[in-house]
Amino acid sequence: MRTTKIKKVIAALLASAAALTTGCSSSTKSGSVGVGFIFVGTKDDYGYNQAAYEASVAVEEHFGDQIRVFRSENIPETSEATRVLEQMIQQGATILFPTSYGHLDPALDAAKDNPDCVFFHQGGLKTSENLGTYFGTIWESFYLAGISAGAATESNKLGFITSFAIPQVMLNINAFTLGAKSVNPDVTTTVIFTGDWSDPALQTDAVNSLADGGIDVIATHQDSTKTIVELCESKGIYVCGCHADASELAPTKWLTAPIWNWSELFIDMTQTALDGKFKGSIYDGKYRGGLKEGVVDIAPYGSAVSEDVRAQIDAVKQQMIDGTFFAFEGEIKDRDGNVRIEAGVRPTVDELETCDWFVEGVIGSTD
Amino acid sequence: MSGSATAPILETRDLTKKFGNFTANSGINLKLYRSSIHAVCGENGAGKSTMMKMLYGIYTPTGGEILIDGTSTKMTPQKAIQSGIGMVFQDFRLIPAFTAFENILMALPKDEARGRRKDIRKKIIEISQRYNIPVDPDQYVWEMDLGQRQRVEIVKVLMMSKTRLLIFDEPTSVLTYNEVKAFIEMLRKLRSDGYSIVLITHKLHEVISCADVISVLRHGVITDTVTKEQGFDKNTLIAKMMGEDVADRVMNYAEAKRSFDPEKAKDVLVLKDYCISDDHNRCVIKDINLTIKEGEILGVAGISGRGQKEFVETLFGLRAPQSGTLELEGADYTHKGIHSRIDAGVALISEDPKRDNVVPGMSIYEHMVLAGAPIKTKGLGIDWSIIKTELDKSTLVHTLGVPNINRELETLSGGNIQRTMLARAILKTPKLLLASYPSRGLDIGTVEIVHQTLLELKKKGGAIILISEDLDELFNMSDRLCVIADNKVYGEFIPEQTTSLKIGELMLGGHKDE
Amino acid sequence: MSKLKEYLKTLPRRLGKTAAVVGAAVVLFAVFLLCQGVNPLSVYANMIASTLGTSYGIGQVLIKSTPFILIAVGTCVSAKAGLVNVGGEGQFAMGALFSVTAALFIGDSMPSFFGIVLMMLAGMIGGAFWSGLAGVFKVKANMNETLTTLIMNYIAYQIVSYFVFNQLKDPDSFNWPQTSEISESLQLPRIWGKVTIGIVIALLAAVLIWLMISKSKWGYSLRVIGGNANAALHAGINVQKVQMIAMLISGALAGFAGAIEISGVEERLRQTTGVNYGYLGFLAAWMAWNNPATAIFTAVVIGFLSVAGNVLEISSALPSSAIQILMALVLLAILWKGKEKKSA
Amino acid sequence: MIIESLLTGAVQSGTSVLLTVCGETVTERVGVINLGTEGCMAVGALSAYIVCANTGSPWFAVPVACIMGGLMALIHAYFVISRKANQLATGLTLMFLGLGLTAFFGRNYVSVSVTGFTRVKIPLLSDIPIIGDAIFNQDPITYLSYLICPLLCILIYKTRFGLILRGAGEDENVVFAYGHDPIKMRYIGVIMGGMLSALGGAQLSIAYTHTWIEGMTGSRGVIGVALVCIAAWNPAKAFIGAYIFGAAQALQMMLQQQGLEISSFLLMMIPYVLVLIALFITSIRRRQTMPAELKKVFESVT
Repeated sequence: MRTTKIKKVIAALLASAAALTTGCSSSTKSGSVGVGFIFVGTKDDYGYNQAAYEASVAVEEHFGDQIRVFRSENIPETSEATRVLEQMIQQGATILFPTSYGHLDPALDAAKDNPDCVFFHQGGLKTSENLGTYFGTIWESFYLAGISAGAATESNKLGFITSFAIPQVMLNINAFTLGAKSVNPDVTTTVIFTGDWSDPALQTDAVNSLADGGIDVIATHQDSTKTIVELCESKGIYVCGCHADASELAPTKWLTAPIWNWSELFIDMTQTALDGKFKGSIYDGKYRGGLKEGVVDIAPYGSAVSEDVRAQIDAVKQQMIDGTFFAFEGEIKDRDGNVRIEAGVRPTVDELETCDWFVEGVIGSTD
Repeated sequence: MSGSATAPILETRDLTKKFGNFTANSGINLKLYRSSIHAVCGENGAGKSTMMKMLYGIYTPTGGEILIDGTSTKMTPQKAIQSGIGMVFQDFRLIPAFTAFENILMALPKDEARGRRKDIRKKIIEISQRYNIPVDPDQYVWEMDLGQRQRVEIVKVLMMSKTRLLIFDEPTSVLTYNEVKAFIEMLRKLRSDGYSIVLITHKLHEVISCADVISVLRHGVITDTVTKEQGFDKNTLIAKMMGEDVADRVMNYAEAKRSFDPEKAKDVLVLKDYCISDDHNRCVIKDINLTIKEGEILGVAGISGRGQKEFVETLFGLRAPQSGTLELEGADYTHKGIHSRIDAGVALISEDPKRDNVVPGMSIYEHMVLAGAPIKTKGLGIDWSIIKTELDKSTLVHTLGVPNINRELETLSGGNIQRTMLARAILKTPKLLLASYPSRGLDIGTVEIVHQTLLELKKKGGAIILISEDLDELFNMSDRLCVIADNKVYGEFIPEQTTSLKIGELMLGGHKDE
Repeated sequence: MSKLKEYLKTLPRRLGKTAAVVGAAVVLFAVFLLCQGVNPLSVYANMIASTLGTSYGIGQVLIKSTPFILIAVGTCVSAKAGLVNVGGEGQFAMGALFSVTAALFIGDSMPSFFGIVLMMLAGMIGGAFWSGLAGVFKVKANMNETLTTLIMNYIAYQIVSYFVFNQLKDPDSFNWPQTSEISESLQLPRIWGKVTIGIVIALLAAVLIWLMISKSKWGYSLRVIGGNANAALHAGINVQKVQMIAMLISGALAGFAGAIEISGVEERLRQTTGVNYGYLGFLAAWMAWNNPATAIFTAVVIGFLSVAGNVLEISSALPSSAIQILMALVLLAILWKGKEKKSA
Repeated sequence: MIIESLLTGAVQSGTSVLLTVCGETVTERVGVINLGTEGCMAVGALSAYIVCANTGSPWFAVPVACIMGGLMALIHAYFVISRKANQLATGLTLMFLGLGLTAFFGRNYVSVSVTGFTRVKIPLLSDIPIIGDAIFNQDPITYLSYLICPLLCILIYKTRFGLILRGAGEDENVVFAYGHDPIKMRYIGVIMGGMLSALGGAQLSIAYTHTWIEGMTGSRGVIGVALVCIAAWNPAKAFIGAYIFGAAQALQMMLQQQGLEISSFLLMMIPYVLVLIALFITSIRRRQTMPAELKKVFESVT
């Protein structure tokens, strides 16, 4: 008797589940186009992911009812990313933004199986039929920040706190150091890898340790740099932030920070895809936007940056926008003295973004 | 001298306890008075523990009532403590990781524990001096032997100022011959100070000298209550405890002993300059030189905790000796593992089967193949059905009264676990049996079966090392005797040529200062 | 026999109880969703529909459950020997590292079958090596295996990172820290959609282990040790040896899971491959009171929750932490049942 | 100089771990293991941060953090004591729950700044060479931790309450037989553990880094559980493991700062390898200090 009762319950449950399922799938068939974003970290990380997230909000606001936005955060750079992209596609997404470099291969897998969808991958160097990549030349901003650091230092010792020695990071360290050396040839940059993108306690340890080493300017490539900025202010160390303007946390020691401005780009990419014009557009391939396109910039200067230095940086920035100056134009040697970039050569995107070496003046392990 | 005129401190009326269909106690009527020693005697399984647990409020009776000072009371341990009932448990309620002092402090009721620690310590010393119960307050319980632990337990109960009734559960099972004497002395002193004492025991002969009242418990019922004035007759009481059938049988130990001829028998175990250390790497017994022959029983006497455990463990291979050699039938086994010793025919009856042998969740037959019955394999698996039928056919399993082999061993009583372990050890007719306290905690009937089984093994040529504190047992069973005391092995002695007094003195040799 | 009957008779009632508690957790989470302004019914329906309602979803659940099953069963083996192995995480990572190294070394040089077998073996060796270390610490230095395996997880993560950033870095991935893709001949054959034979292997392994524990002579000694190590010692069982072997098997299974993940799912090793799989597998085992058969079920539940969780996030627009909260609530509900009292 | 900064690093990054170790010590002393300290820590870190951000008072944040951590531990206590659920599995689940809840409710606080506690220099004492600055130029929660360790020792070893607490972790039957309530003692022990872990979390968020970000506890709670064994279940020894761990984290940064070009991954192993070594040293002494009821947790595996 008991079993029949249970059978009934199960049947009822199944029936209701089926009803809900059909009800739900009908709701997904609304006319709007799905746009999916996946982030490697949390969208509130006060850094890399938040920059991309804010752009996704901008996209949502710009297109309104025309689109439906799906977001998924903390997606590891493994086949999990493929799955989440595919789950989004099943929910109706046709335009997808995998926003971390490591999402590239998983996204390529998903792109292969879903030829009708368009993928915009952030930072990748591989493309496919329906997957284009975009990125910002954030190293330009790091170069500019480097100038401010080189001008500010008295000990000629700069510090750089980051997580792992990946190409993007190493490129930025090089740019930062080159920028500093352009105004102060004697500087060195000591790099500390914390093994984490946003562990505040490790960041604190790193700042303390750099301070002990007599370093008087610290730059970072981390998400959530609040801890570092605040601590630098209290320790009397100049600081370059990252991803966000945090000048109010360090009123006297703030220099500047490389920042992202993805919104315009994201809206334009989405529009291109919505219009069905992805093929052959500038985004079908490897698109790189920089200071000129407004994709990257630097945060407002802090009071610690003197008028002279501001003028100097602004001048370099203008040259970069005009294309008359290119930070990585050769000849550039690595710290072992090998010529990495021949004199007068401006390296390609691929050459730059595969950086696995440090320029002269960088102290730190390359792995 | 039995508290005549006064009202009883505690009285039970038709106390009954049932576990499911099984009646453990029924119609228990007891009256416990001031300044009297009331012994409750019975075999194991007679229902003594159940009765005592009801008195202390651990079990709730299914029938009858308990009256304290004439008022019916629903007992709980807290209530018992408040009413002045103190209990000295058989498996002491002590925390090994604590010192004696800490254990006592924890046990004291809140108002009594509030005093200054110095005063409490002083009181401990006072009590231990008054009743001659030596206790070192700062010694950790894990460092103590069973006798010392019992003394802590007793001091603990006496420390509670309300205590006026003490219940002892099998108190002498952990004590040696000489310690029992001191214990009885202490009981007398307690009685003269007005305490009421309940002794629960199966060792009738030990309490007969001091008891005021003896009740006999059999099959959960009090069959007889005799007062001192009426006069105790040991044999009648034993007969009442065990039932007529068993009491009539008299073991013939002497006959079994004659079967052993030291001249003809081969050496089984030879120890040369053997030194044994304990867990803390201290030498506990040194320079042992012993030989045990086929068909011989070597009795080892000694106060518990003098290295017997380490001695047996080293012989069995659980522990490496500090130095010296061990030979089994002429081959050097000093550094061989347990497994090869078992293969060579060594078996062990542990002093604590619950700790050393019982695997929770496993049935009796699953235990039997552990170092006992051979494992029959079927493919890669074990053929349990063959093992079960073989066990069913075994006469040994039946004579020893091993319960249904499908039951989980964990759920059996201590006595039944002991029987099962004995059956397991004897099943494959070991060449050398190490028997640690094989009859501890067993009733007379079972003890006799154990002895018979051992003697049978002896007849078949098995050598036995019998470790025991019971001098009667040792004198009856052993062909030769030795004593562990003072980090040495004394002996050997031929039982017929020595006296229990001499052995008892030797046993004490190790701690004259106490 | 009567045990089985008893088990079957009480099964519906016990399952019903669990279902009721899990239901309570689901309702609790629904309230949470409501507070966040999300319609729980549509979210739940969507979760179920897109995981159990489509063959793709079911396939994904199976794929996701595969490593959990293997790690859970491995945890059971060591637990039966009285050892708490929390090191599935590190053993998985080392298995993945060893197998990917083997795969990159083998390349196309041999027939697919042998290549895959070698790769799996390498994974098992990797996992067994890592758990074996903990086993040696336990046996030789009496170090608590729970703590050593736990700490060694972190060390394994750093080792994997080191190799991924250095020797094994893929030359074709523009210096991005990941290994090269393994050769196509070394990828596990697919049986249904994206599902590879990995799940079949995992289930087979689970059944084999279950048989081994409950039926074999070795499994018997294992259970004796787990029940009372002292008793095993007294029975002449070489406790240290059996525990060591159990630890090796346990690690080998976790390493095996790593190899299957590389060969069947990921096709390359990254820093974050399989992060948290070890802990989830451990949870699956301990929720099942280390019964390999039940552990399969709990592992699949965790696999389902992982896959359905992403749908939850996508369709509710809540942060991903909502998945973690839901998963923890459901797991607590399963745990709420506590240990079933044995009828003594 | 190097020794000074190592010491400072040890105390600074070790304090949160130290408090967790103390908390877990109390928990394990009553015979319960809580692998979920990480979750309690995270909850403590976040709730302290929220209170601090909204009221501006770190002193008000501390008790709130403790209460919230205690509530988390209460979940553990209820499951493992009253429901007899498996301790290891429940603890692990609690860790996920704590991390999930804090990530969820903390997401609006990532960009918020707080004043929190700052380092307070104690005159004279902080001038002691080498150790002065490391020990006596710290934040108030660190000073609190200097008090908590000895107080815990007194509570556990010198009071009758502590005796019964430890008794519950050694043999609950004995404790029960003398009219105490082992269940109550266990609840108290587990909740105290959660509160102390949460205090450790609060130190991390409002005293040490002045930041909230999800996952900021970074496995410190998990390591804390391992360090209890190294401290031999004695709060007086808790600082050894915790400060070694803290010093190792500082050391790893220092070596990089010194320009030592060893792979950072190998350097990041240092703290864990050191913990392993410390465990090795304490284990070979074979001291039987693990509470007996806790041993049962590891033994009753099926």
